[in-house]
Amino acid sequence: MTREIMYRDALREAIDEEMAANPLVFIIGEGIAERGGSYKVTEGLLGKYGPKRVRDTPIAEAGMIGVGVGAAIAGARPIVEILYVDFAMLGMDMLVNQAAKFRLMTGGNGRVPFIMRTQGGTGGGVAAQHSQSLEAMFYHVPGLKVVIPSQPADAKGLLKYALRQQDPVIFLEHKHLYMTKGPVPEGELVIEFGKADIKRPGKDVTIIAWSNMVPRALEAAAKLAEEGIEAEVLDPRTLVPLDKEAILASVAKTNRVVIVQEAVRRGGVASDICSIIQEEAFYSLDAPVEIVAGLNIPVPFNLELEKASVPQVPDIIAAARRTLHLQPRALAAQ
Amino acid sequence: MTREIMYRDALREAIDEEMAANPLVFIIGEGIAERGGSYKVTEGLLGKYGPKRVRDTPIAEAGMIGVGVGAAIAGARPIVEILYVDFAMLGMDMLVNQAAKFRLMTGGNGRVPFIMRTQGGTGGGVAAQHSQSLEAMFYHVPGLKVVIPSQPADAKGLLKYALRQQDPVIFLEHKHLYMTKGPVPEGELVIEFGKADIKRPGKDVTIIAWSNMVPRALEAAAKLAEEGIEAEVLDPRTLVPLDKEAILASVAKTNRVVIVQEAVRRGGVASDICSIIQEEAFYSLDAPVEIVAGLNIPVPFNLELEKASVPQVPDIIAAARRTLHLQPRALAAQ
Amino acid sequence: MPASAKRANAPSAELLEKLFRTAYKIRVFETEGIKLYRQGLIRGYFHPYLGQEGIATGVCAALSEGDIIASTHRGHGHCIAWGADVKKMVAELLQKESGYCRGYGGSMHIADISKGNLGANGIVGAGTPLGVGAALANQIKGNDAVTVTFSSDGGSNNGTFLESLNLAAIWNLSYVLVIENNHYAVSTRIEDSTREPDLYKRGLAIGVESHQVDGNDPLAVYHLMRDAVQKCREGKGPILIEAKTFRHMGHHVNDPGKYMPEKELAHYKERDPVDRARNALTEMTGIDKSQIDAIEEAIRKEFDDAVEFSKASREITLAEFQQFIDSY
Amino acid sequence: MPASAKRANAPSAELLEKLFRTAYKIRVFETEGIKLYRQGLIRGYFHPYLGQEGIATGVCAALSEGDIIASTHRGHGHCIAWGADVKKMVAELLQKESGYCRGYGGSMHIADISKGNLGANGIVGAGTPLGVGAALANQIKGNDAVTVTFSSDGGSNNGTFLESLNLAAIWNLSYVLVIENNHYAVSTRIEDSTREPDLYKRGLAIGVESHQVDGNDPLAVYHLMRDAVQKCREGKGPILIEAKTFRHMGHHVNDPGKYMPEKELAHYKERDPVDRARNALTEMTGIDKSQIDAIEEAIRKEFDDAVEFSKASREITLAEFQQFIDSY
Ligand SMILES: Cc1ncc(C[n+]2csc(CCOP(=O)(O)OP(=O)(O)O)c2C)c(N)n1
Ligand SMILES: Cc1ncc(C[n+]2csc(CCOP(=O)(O)OP(=O)(O)O)c2C)c(N)n1
Ligand SMILES: [Mg+2]
Ligand SMILES: [Mg+2]
Repeated sequence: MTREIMYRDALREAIDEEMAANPLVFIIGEGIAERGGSYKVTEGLLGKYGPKRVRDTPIAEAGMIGVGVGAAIAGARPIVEILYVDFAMLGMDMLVNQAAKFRLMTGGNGRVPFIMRTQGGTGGGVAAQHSQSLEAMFYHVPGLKVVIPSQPADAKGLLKYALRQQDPVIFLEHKHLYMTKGPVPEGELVIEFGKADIKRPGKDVTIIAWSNMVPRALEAAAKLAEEGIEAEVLDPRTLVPLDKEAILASVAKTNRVVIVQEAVRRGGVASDICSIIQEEAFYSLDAPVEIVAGLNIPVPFNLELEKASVPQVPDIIAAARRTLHLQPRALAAQ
Repeated sequence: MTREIMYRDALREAIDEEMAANPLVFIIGEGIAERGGSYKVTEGLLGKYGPKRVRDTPIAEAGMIGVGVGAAIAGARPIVEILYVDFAMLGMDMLVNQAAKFRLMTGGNGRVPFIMRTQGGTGGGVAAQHSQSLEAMFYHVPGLKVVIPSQPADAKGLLKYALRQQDPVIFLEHKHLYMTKGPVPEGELVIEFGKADIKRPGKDVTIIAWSNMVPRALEAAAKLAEEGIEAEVLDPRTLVPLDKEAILASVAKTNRVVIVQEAVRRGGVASDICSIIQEEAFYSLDAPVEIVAGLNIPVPFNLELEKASVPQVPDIIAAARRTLHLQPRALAAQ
Repeated sequence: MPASAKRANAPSAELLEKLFRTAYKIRVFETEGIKLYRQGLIRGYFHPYLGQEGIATGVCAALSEGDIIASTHRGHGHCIAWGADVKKMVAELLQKESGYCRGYGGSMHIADISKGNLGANGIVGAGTPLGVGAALANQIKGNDAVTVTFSSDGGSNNGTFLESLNLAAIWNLSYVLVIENNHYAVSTRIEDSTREPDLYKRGLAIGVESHQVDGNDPLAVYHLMRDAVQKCREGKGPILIEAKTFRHMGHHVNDPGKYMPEKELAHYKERDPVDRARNALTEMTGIDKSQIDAIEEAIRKEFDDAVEFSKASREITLAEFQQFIDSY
Repeated sequence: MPASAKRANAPSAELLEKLFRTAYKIRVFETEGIKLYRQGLIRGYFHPYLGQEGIATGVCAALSEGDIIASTHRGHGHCIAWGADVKKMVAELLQKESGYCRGYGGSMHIADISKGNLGANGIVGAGTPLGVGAALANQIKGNDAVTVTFSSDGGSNNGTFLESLNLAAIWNLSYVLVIENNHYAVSTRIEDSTREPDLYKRGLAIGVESHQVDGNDPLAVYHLMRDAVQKCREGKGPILIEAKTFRHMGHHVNDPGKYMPEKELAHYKERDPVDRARNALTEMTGIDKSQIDAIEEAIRKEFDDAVEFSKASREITLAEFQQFIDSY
């Protein structure tokens, strides 16, 4: 049986089920216990699992992340919730220099089953320090897995998988997605890392998108369909590991690609996916890969400017049309 | 008149001249005063400018960087030396959320003439936490300038320019370069950001490289010349701003590109430059852009493995030959 | 030594009026600002300073032109106490071009560099290193300016508190760190965040002169701060001041603050810093009620004018935004 | 209360011998290791623990199986005191496959997770949050294990010192933070890094029971640590111990350490922790010189064997490396 539930409830189910199954799973974060978290993901868990396994922390992101990494090294299964991905910058040393490197530095003997859950993206005028999409920062660090679900079922299945594997995971949610609904099967749901999902099949152009860009890509695809253009929307779901095979298979079919990311254009994950496609599918491309991305500027407070600084549905449509040579290339957003 | 001096001496000249010219320039770091710095860049400056402007700090990278950013906002011209770029991860919040965003958040009224000097790259078994090349981390953050000189003259001219402009600069040196020599003109030398330098002209293939990959690219180009292949070696010198025009002009001439970076392949700056080239010069490419990069793994201690994990001259030669279809494409390092 | 023991002379009428004006202006700004928020005119975060007015008021009254302040996410009060133009503040909240940050910043980022206000901050604790840096800049410049960071109980758990205050100490910077201990970080009690809720002790541990004061008493804050400023100008900085206080409502406009015990809230409301500023003014100067009314009226009018001004202002255009991007 | 006042009973001969064996083994490892370095057999960083042996020796003697340690960039001593296999340590320094980290880690990263050694660390101060995390893991598991982080004076200036020790405190973790205050961070004096060189006060400021001890006295360290461990097991953690000590040479093998005042160095060398361990053993047990010689000889042989073993070991192949990458 499949129900429609919210993204945040799907996340809670994943945590709840894994906490029930494994006494080593615990969660720490700011306001996650008593208050149930700013996005209500952890609501009710304190009552169910008690203050030993569901803990509020002071405002100390570097410490929380570091302590989480240490706990993971010592064999527990921490979930550290960081309120905004922006604040993860405070704990970068622990992520980059400890969590990601420990396995290599110990010659493979040490493992770090650590999860940092956090959320990013623009949303309603929270301005430059609360609106970033920073997946590229983690993507570049060998040893970190980067998970970025766009739909409730993915969120649940991937978080459950994360809680069973052995490497540090950066689990990136999106502030706009928490209250979106989607079908989630009842019962056990575990989704392996590295498996892209075709959110809509098509043959004319491949649109690669993740997180909150997936609903926008789907909306664009629906509009394109009205013009007779069948866009395939591919959601990698995990950026590390990346399902290169699925991407290349789609490109082999469509010969045209649009990559959509909310993160700023310069040095984003889209660029890297583009580089892989041009490296491995150069001769099957009928047009340059189009990247639709955030502008190279911090996100402004003003709502109109905020909107202008990240990809909107018409931007995706225009890019898709360009790959089909139906629209001249304008200066790309960069 | 032009002399041959070492990279580290060129850096010191830049700091010395600007400190002499501007009483607001000062430098803080670990062991930079009494001891003259781990790489001797700041030797002699304490004696010349005194302990007010040349200060040793405790081991507190986040604090040092934050204090530097604050000093810049308040109108001074700090240079904060961070011993290894790896340690800059401790100060990422101050770089990403403060330095880079301040100008935007203040509507353009606030400026942050802050410089973080640091060094990266592999070198002699210093292992995973002291060997990273992290330019991509800064490159992705709008508001940060990223400067990465490969030769003494560039180091001097760019550092002097950095000390006169208004934005936060991440100034990335390389542990292998400090003792390399090169011609540096006597007297005033200021190099504007955003101007690539052709380190060797050629017409058959463009090799884009920076930092310690430039000497390797030049060595590769010399060997390729023996086979009759004329490689053009382009050093962007600053990654932000990036001299797109120079890159596209070179590509228009050669129709073939190799990008070399010491940083890990996944999500590196090379991917982004590749994405720009394929976006803007798609129809002039005769072969896929080749990326020669570090392996997607932390750098091991073992010297043979360390060497294997970053690009060597033969890797660059092979990639260039592949763009000329003189060598079959092997699995790229990724 | 308690602040009171140091009072060299009785407060002047001028000072008392200034304290009241400032505290009341903050009160009006926040109370009316919340209404604008509820009308949908303000978006994003809005963290009211209601209940904490005594601190910004007392601290800034002890500062002079040329001094510098750095603030928190709860920054309106500091901004006003530091003499900001209410018009430009409201315009910023309404994302208008005439705002302090031309609508790019919003509540959490209002700054006025030209006047030495380094701004509010969305990263809890970040104002401490930034403020220490500004103090360092002043030492490099060789002037006697004092820099103050307003921080929070939460902010003192950010590691840069230790790192940067320690730098201020070893360099004897002219710097005052004011910790507004309002007992909560959102819904988390200070007692759940540390075993030692007297936060000034963290300064003592690294050799920094540190004090505690009733943050709801603007005059006490002023006197302690005046001494701190003087010491700083004499090269005896840095100094830490922990000011105990309490919010009058939830963490932000949309937080009902149910976790705040009613009795405790009542206790602090009885010690309302705006009332205390008003009472001090009337009791110590004998000023009459009509004069107080006139002051209040003028301040309310100033706010109303600011709203009108802001509503009439335009927003940044996309073309201007593009220009900004091109220069970034 | 000074550690001595708590000594319930005189140290056993077994303990005294253990202390001496450990301290001497570290001394040999470092002295001989430096020779290998100078022969070019070891590359990268090598930070000798010479002069600080008393701390690791005393601390680890008070721990039991199941306990956990986390260490610093100067980690050989902790590793040995925690019972590491010298063979695998030397092999690691020689970048061999038979090393603790199969040659991937080197001096700054030797770890043995299976035995509860979370490893050395190239980031000064990083062991503190990692150790607190391990203590948290033990609390979650519900066992009574104690976790110890060896840290340094320099490490106590990293902000995570405050952040993570505070977490350990509010959660009453079974955790001991041992600060080895050797008065220097490379060439920078502790007095130039803080106004308050008694670092244990930083623990007091956040409500953590904190002590100071002569780090060159292995027995004093042991007794203090024994009490700390007991308190931790009773749920009265965390505890901070500052152990004062001094290096016998420069920061790393290639640092001549000229900045260390001769007189001060001589003072500490007179209080050599290895000599003190040896003297304690001979004086308190009456063991004769030949027995001491036999112990020393056996330890030296163990090291020589380790070198032989390591030299004969192979390095990781590129194919194995590729496999590792594919799984990473
Ligand atoms: C580094 C960081 N972590 C978390 C947050 C989210 N946050 C915003 S305000 C706040 C509570 C702040 O409490 P406190 O510092 O005591 O200041 P107060 O709100 O009481 O004035 C939190 C957790 C943030 N803005 N920055
Ligand atoms: C975060 C960080 N900053 C700087 C360094 C470079 N470094 C390595 S050891 C050292 C000095 C350490 O002094 P201390 O912490 O007192 O330990 P000790 O060497 O005295 O044992 C420094 C600065 C580092 N490894 N990590
Ligand atoms: Mg608070
Ligand atoms: Mg030391």
